[in-house]
Amino acid sequence: MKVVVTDAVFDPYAEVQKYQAGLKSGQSGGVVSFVGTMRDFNDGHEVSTMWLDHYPGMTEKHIEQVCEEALERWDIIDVLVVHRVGEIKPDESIVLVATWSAHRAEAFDSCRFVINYLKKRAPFWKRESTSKGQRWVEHNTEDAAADIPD
Amino acid sequence: MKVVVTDAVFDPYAEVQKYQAGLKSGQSGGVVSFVGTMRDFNDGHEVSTMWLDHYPGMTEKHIEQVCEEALERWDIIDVLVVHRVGEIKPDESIVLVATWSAHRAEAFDSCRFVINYLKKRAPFWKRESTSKGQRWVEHNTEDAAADIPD
Amino acid sequence: MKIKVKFFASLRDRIGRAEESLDIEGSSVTVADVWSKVAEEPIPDGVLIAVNMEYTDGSHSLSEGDEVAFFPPVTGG
Amino acid sequence: MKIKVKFFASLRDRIGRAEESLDIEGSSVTVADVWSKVAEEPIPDGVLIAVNMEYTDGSHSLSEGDEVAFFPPVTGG
Repeated sequence: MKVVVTDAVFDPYAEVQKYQAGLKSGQSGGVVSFVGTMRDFNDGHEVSTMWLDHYPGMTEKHIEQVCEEALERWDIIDVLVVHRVGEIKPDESIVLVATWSAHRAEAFDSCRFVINYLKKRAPFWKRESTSKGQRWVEHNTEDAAADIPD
Repeated sequence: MKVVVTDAVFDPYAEVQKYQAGLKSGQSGGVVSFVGTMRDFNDGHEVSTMWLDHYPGMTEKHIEQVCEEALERWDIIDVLVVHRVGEIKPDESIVLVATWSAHRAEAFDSCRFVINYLKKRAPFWKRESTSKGQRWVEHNTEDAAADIPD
Repeated sequence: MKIKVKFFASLRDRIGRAEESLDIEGSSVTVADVWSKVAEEPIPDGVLIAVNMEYTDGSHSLSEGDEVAFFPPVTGG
Repeated sequence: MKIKVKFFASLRDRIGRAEESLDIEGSSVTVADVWSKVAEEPIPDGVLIAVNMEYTDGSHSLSEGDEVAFFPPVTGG
């Protein structure tokens, strides 16, 4: 398990490959990854940059808790999370979640669980700079949609 | 939509990034990818290489049909599939499915649909070389598990 | 009626060839008729059939130039 | 009792500072008591509370050296 919170631009797929190179070879079968990217529109406003605030220490702790829960709940080999903080520009990656498993269904379910619960529990806050000025995002647009698998 | 069936080793994440570079920027939000990798064990036997047979023409056609169904059924921006054929060695990528969407749940559901139905419908056949000789794989081990989302 | 027949994977090994071209007498020819020209036994359980690259079954009526394929359950991905 | 208090995101802007250290009289101090030292109004609806980086609520009893954080709903990922 590896959790990284970073203020540097990161290449999600380079991270997946680098981490996978350290896993025992020939064992995994499948990896499911989710990469969330900064969009240049939100609620109809053009967004030029975003600032992602976090609570150092608590943020990492809660992402790790979600990953540990996934490792207990599903038959998966490993999980990797990388999350940006600080100033983010359109098309930059915000978050990567990757899960490795011998079983495709377990990889899908656990990856989805980690991104969904990370979004609910890990302390991050988005502030967008739009043509109308800066504003804190009050809620994630997808929170209303009950897309949490159980 | 892009579907590639190839007998050359491919880098799944380079394919995702190359294809994504051609998509309209700032629009996607999220991409879910599944990468299936050749394992070195199956049913308790060590597997040194695998031969993946296919039906040129029909294979591509049926993967494309599955992708078109996903594009109709979910609110997704695009889908990419790359599938190896021919001789494959342990740790090489067999299949990549990537789906782009503004909505996380749609990206997960559609990616899972494409890999599940591709495995059911697209004509590919695995022949493994093990210490006991060569044998055709009779069924995918996960087919029994009803992991098809509806 | 000229029909192209293809076999894949374990079925190709069993039949001993990858494909053949048949010229069958008569205007009403089914997939099952084609199979009876290439093998002694009936179509084995689980064998899949495609005509012109679409899945079908043994009762499918063929037309001049059709391509018929027989193969075992698929195991891709 | 020495308590460290932190504010994040829109709540930090509203309170006007990122953190402060309080020294509160008495042996029984709750999170709600801490809030009443830093703001006039009651804890706004939807504000989340963490003590020592674990989620909790206003009734939580504090100990010497605890870190209390107040913040709006999270919007990561």
